[in-house]
Amino acid sequence: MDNNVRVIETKNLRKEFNVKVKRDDSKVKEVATLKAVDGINIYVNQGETLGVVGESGCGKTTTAKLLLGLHTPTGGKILLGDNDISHLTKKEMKHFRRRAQMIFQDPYESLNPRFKIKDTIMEPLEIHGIGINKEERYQMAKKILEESGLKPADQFMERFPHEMSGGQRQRVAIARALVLSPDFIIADEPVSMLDVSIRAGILKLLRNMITTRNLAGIIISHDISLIRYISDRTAVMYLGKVVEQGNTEEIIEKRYHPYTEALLEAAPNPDPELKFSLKKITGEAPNPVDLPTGCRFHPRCPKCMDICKRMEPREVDMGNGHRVLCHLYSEDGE
Amino acid sequence: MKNLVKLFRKNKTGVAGLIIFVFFILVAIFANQIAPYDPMEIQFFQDGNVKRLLPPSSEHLLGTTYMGRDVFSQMVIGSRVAVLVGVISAICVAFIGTNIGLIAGYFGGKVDRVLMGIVDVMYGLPFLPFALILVSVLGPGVQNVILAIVLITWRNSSRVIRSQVLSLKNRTFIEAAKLSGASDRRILYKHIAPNVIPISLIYVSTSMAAAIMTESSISFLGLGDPIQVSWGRILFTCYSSQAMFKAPWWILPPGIAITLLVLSGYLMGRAFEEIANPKLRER
Amino acid sequence: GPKKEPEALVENTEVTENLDPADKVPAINFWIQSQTKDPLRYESALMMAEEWKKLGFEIELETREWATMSAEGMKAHEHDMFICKWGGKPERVDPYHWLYSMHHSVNASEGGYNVAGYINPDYDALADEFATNLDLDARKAAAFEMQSILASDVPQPPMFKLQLKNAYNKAKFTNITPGVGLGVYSFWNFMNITPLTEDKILTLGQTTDIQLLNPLATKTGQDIYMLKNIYDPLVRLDVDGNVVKWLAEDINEIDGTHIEVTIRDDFKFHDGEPLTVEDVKFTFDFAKEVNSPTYASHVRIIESVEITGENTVLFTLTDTYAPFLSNTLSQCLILPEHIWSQVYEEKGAEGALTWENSNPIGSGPFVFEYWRPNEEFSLTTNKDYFMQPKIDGILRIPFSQQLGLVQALITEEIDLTSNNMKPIDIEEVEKNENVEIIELVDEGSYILHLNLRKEPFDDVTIRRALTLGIPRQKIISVVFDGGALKTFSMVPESNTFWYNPDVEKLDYDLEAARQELKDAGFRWDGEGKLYYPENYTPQMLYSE
Amino acid sequence: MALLDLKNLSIEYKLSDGKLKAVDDVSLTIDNGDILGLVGESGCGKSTLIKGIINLLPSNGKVTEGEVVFNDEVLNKLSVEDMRKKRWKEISLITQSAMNSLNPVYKVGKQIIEPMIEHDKTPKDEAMKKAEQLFELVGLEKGRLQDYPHQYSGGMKQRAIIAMSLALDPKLIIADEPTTALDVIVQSQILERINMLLNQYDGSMILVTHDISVVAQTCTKVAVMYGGKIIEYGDVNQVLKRPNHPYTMGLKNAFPSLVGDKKELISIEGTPPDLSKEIIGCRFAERCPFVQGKCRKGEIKKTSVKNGYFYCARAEERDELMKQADIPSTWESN
Amino acid sequence: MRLSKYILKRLVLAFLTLMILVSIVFFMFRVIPGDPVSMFIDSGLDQESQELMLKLYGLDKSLPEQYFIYMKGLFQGDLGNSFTYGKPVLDVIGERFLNTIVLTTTSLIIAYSIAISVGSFLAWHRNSRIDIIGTILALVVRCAPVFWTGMILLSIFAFNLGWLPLGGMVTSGTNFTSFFDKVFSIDFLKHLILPATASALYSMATPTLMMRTSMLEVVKEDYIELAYAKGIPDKKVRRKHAMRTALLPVVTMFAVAAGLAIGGSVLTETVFRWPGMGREIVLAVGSRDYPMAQGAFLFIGFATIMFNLLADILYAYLDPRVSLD
Ligand SMILES: Nc1ncnc2c1ncn2[C@@H]1O[C@H](COP(=O)(O)OP(=O)(O)OP(=O)(O)O)[C@@H](O)[C@H]1O
Ligand SMILES: Nc1ncnc2c1ncn2[C@@H]1O[C@H](COP(=O)(O)OP(=O)(O)OP(=O)(O)O)[C@@H](O)[C@H]1O
Ligand SMILES: [Mg+2]
Ligand SMILES: [Mg+2]
Ligand code: NI
Repeated sequence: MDNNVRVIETKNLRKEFNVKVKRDDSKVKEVATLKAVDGINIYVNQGETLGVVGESGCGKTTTAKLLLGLHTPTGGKILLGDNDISHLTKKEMKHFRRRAQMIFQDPYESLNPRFKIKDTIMEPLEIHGIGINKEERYQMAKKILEESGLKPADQFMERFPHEMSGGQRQRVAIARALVLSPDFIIADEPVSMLDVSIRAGILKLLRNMITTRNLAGIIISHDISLIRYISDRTAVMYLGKVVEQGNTEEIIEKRYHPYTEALLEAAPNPDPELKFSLKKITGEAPNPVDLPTGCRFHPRCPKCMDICKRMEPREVDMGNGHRVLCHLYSEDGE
Repeated sequence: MKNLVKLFRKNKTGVAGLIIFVFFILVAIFANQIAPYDPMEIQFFQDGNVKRLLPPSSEHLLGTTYMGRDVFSQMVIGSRVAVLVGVISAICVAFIGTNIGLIAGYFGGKVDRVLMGIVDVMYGLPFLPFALILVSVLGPGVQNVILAIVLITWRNSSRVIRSQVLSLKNRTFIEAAKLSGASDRRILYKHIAPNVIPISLIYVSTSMAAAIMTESSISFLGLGDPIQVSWGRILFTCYSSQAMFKAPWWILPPGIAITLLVLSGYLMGRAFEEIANPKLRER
Repeated sequence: GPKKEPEALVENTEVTENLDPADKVPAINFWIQSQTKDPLRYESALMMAEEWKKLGFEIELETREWATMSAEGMKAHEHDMFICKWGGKPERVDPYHWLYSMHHSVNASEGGYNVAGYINPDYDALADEFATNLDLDARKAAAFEMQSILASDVPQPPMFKLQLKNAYNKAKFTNITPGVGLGVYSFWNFMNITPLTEDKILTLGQTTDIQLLNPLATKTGQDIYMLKNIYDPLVRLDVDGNVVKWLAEDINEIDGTHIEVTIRDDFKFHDGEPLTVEDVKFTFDFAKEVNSPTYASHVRIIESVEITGENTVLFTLTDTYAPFLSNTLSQCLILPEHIWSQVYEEKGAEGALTWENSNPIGSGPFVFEYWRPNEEFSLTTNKDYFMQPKIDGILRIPFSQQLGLVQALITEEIDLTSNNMKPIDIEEVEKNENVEIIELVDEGSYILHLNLRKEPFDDVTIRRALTLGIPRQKIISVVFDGGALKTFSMVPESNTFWYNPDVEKLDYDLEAARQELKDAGFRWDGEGKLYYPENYTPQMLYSE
Repeated sequence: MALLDLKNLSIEYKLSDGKLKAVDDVSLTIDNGDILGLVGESGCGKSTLIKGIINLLPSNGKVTEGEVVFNDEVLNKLSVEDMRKKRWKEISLITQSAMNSLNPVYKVGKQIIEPMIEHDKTPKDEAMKKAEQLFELVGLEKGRLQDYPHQYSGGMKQRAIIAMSLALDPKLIIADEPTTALDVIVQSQILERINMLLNQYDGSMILVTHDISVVAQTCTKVAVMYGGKIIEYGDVNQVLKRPNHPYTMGLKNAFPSLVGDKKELISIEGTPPDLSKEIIGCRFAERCPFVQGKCRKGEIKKTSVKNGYFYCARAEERDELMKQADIPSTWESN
Repeated sequence: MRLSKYILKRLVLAFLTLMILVSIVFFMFRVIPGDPVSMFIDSGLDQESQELMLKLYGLDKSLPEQYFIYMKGLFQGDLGNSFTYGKPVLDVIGERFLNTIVLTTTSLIIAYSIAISVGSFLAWHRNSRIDIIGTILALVVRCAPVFWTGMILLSIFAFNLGWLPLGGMVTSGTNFTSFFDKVFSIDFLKHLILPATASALYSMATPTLMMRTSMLEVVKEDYIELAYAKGIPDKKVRRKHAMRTALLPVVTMFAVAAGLAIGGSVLTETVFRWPGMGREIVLAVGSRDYPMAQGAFLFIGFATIMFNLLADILYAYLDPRVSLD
């Protein structure tokens, strides 16, 4: 296993949405620009999992969709191997589809309610003309379902999604994502809608699939404690920016960025003896339409300095690929 | 589909609507066999006098008109126009509306703006007056009435279908299909369309009701085809002859029939609405 | 069962085998009118079609709205056949309209009154004689001859005349004097009707309202009837349609194209200004000047109007026009120059035509008081008039529907109506025994318009067969509820002077029709459909 | 004397084709100052139970057995009007998803003073003053009282509802999943606020959640609910440190933790029982790795422990089971 | 301000829409066979008179020219002259429009006040027998053609019982000094009862069902549960929380329905011979009185569009969540 083959990498990736917002008491909406993803640089290597954490609305899903070509970037590059995939023709796009797949958050939403399970799984094969006939595709679908833990597969092939539990559906979703043998997959909050008692099963399955098939994986979650269990590397996002990224255990241990620290401290622990001791991080994340000046975390930052209000920080490498976006660590900081 | 049938069967009023509808369809199909007389034939007594305004009797189940025509036969034959207008316009409206809604909603952008611009203008059109002018332009006749109805009413369904498509196209299973490499066409017609069918069906049923109502209104205003017997025209004839006040057997049946058939459309529409919108189901 | 296919009377016809399909008499496209305007025409058409099918004609019924039918048929002459009802109007008492306008070949082109496209040089000669000869007897002779020709040639057979039933309150008014063409709304009735009670205002009920009071641009009969009470023409037609001098004191027909008229000097406009020859000359000049659509057909013939004396004017015509007095002078109402010239100055020609004339000033026996659209129209008696009506004024009320009007008769809210009372109305009206029904024969008639420009109507046998196939009696009793008369001549029977009682009467007789067809060599196939004779050549007379 | 005493409470819903026993023979006591955490998977009957307490069940729901004793009064025997007077005054209920609990067409302030006016006939301006104090207490600016709910963020709405629940100084506050929809940071802020307030008031609380981490951080007592029954009940430390019921054991190991070694997470495969069908024996049997024949027979006896109880057929072997439960492979599906 | 900008934008759009509408109607009329004067041939308007008449109404000009003239007039507030009435269309329509407005507002107010209370009542007693019967009744009433209901009302109350007049707006022959004098007279009210009832019956069903549905939806909302939890009495919950919110779509519907009702007045006005705009359209179409029909269309279209705009603005003001865009 070669850990250093980059499968996918972004360079200053940006995505802006034009949204209609309502300000003050006005009854009429205005058009504004929302910087959902604002210049991020992340990468994933073969056989490796990158965890992406952050609060709701920080741009995790947007990043995922950018990587998969579901959104067109406003700026920056996405490199799959050596190819920039940010602007593909229709045909190239279809080809690209085989290489990148996604698992969505809501297992109740991600399967077409009017498709049987077999239809759902066989559809990608049919579109890409894989397998010589229906029968062969059926067998392929059966195999991948069993691999995904739905045994015996025959029992599930003819079912409709509403006849299955959430965990089972999520397995179907994984099977569908993998049936095309992609190079990398992204799982966007794959377990947040599921009961805690069955989460581990799904996560393990994902992890196994990534390692055994030697894929590049990105797993998105808002729960940092969960990320710890599945990802090799972690990127912490805040309002469209990756504020800290690096080896997962190292991030948990070192927690350079004040936001990472807050996130880690706020996470509750199942052990009643370890009550949380929240450093005073105040308020909530601001509306991404009205971003604060300078460092976008500064209004909530307990360690906020003057410069933070004026200037956007630059990324600083703390060694071992651990990078932080904070004035505390930049040379021009103090 | 099986689900649909099952859900429909659970809906008592929906089934009632279906029964009424099927009843009228059967009447329309076998109209010639059921109607005892030619609806336009003037009936005479032995002595050569016209059977004007006879109350119901065993010979004339619903009595006769001022011109001595058999009301029952007119009712039976008239069902053909109602059913024809209803069914054909409903299908056309749903077909056009659904497709326009699908296309506008799915492709968005300029296509959407143009199509919805047209719809907006259409919404400014006062329905009945415009239908009147259209029929005037096209000339009286069932096919023209249908055309007029279709030309105007597709606006309703297309707008709703569009908004439905807008929300559907952001549903994750559509994104998943996109990720599988599915083409726009495939997504539109294999993934999205089946999901708007219940809504289309609402419009099939309610457009049917609306079309029947419109046809009878246009006929009532005297712009229907006078050669074709229709319920609206029976009422028109009844209204224009001073006799309407004296012959309840003449005035009541067409109204009741229109009401029932229109009602059947709405009842079925409601059933589909409940299927399309599970939130309503518990009611 | 209802599947009643129109059975052609195969039993009575000889069937010819192996007919050439090309010989088949083309199907006839019968425009029937949607019921909105006049259900009677529609019902009649259905019954006629039934009978014609029995003769072997193929009839396709096609529905038109009245406006469409009028434009495409009456005006553009694109029809096969349709039914129209022509109104009886006082200026049609002289049968110029019926006999000349409607049948002379000069009127056969698009827009002309010869809707049928009837072209008959013999007839044209008679018509010219009728139009230009000033000798009444000569004209009458021509008219009789023309009626005979039309009744046998049937280019557009007249079929029915309505028997109008009007109602008035006999307890309140007496001395009803219906006039030809106008019935109870004739000028003479308003002059003669006599109140029996203290209520001396005659209240009229009608289901339509007055539309426009501008005599130059009005187009509906109702408006004109009322304007005739406010304004005066030079001559008026009496109850029988004869010309009587009115504003004119003396008329000197110098020759066919020169007529000198002396006017009375005791006429005053309602604003006190005297009516002079200047006003007379002005009226005719003005109508031409502004292109008044209402006056146009009357003043077209006039070349000039000159004032030749204190009270005399000389009309010079472009051509001899026999009905000049009865059609032109009786219809042109004299307008006050001092008012209309001012309007002209301010608004120009078009402005004068679209001017509302909301307070019409005339010289007639009744003075305009007020008009509130949809509510009331009121006239009072002109106390200065040389001849005094017996009533103090006229109040005209528009009703929204016949039934309302009927009830107003019963409650004595109205005294008189010219609306036709149907049997079902009469049943109601009889609730008040003061309401009296008067019967009148409508001067207008229902005419079946054929188009002689097209096959098969170019063939006189076909036309006669069709005419013989009209079940007149049945239609009258079923459709008209008995309220109509058969008519065979273009000139109404009631017009005793002009009517020729001896015309051929092609009344319903299928046997005769079949016989005539057979005699002419027409043939029938096994289904009873009609075929042309062998080697038949069309007889198109018409060419534009 | 307990503040609230639930005695053998059972609640059923009438369905179009039968019935659904959502709460089955539940007994609990809450004393002054207690914070009870009610945990369980989705659909296990948590919300039903608390609605049963203040008689707020939907029209097809009914308490079929048992009593709710509050301050020596049997609540489920009270008339509708008497019950109404108790609501909010003595027990306030923060319903699930505060996001939608505020009426969108009224200003928040108006909604907060509504119960004060209704129950205590407090004059409006006085009530408004109180509302301002409450807002301060939960960390909201008082100016925001004049805003409409849609102008609030999720966290702010939650705070506003908490402020509202305190309006009449109730003896018991019931909060149904008050933080589920929120981000961790906001969640920790709010939980802290609740803790602080309860300390000040000496009030009692029932906190409904599916997250035992939250319970561990906030509560003094915990009741673990499964399939309509409370299968284990006791002090937080006791239950979470040394669980007695296999389900609790599993659940504890299913939660990721940021602290300590990275243990393998376990997953309890399978789905909870269908409550509309009759259940014989232990309702966890289907998913329990320790299931034996006796688990599926007859009624499972209640085993009382200090300050609590649990229901397990293999109660005596609990130490042995716990050891096994800590080994992940135990939970892997057969 | 921003709202005014929004309204301005909508007005511009409305204006464009109207122009398109008018153009469509303009050209449609010219396509219909028949012109306003050919109808008078039989009553004596001969060819020359017809041509003069056409010229008088500007119909002898080419189509684009006519269109240009009409549009130019439109911008100067001149809708042309009615062929039938021989006076400016505006003069005739103004009054007809008021008549229509009086009828539709009355019937809508009746309809909506009944609908709101009945609808919420039914929802509150959902699935009870009264709810089922009420719902079905509402559906049936909605499906009955308004002209038929009208005919039956006339037959019963006007003809057979004789309590109310047979149609029209005032008793023929009564005089009123002003429009308001007329509208507030007993006679007028008597004439108003039947048409208002007929169209109220017809327009009542939709809001009733809508109110019921809306209420049922609202009743499931969490804030209703919270209101109960707060100890608010049932009646207050229904009135202050449920009805207030449930009303929103219904009130919006009112504005839309008003626009629709004006267009739909054709039937009621025909049956009851109410001298309003709808009846005028039928007459004008029949007599090919283009300027009149175009004018009436313009008015109705204008009303429809304005009511739609009103509905949007109203909704945004009643529901603080909604904003305009
Ligand atoms: N299609 C879109 N149009 C407009 N704005 C969007 C769109 N998609 C996302 N956004 C906005 O972009 C920002 C980032 O959204 P995104 O869904 O990526 O966040 P997230 O981190 O995935 O949040 P969550 O945890 O809630 O899923 C949000 O403010 C969101 O409102
Ligand atoms: N009104 C109702 N009618 C019928 N069944 C109901 C009703 N409300 C809830 N249920 C059923 O009762 C059971 C318990 O529901 P409840 O809402 O109490 O669960 P919960 O523990 O609160 O779940 P969650 O964590 O999802 O809120 C579920 O199976 C649910 O489907
Ligand atoms: Mg997301
Ligand atoms: Mg719950
Ligand atoms: Ni900083």
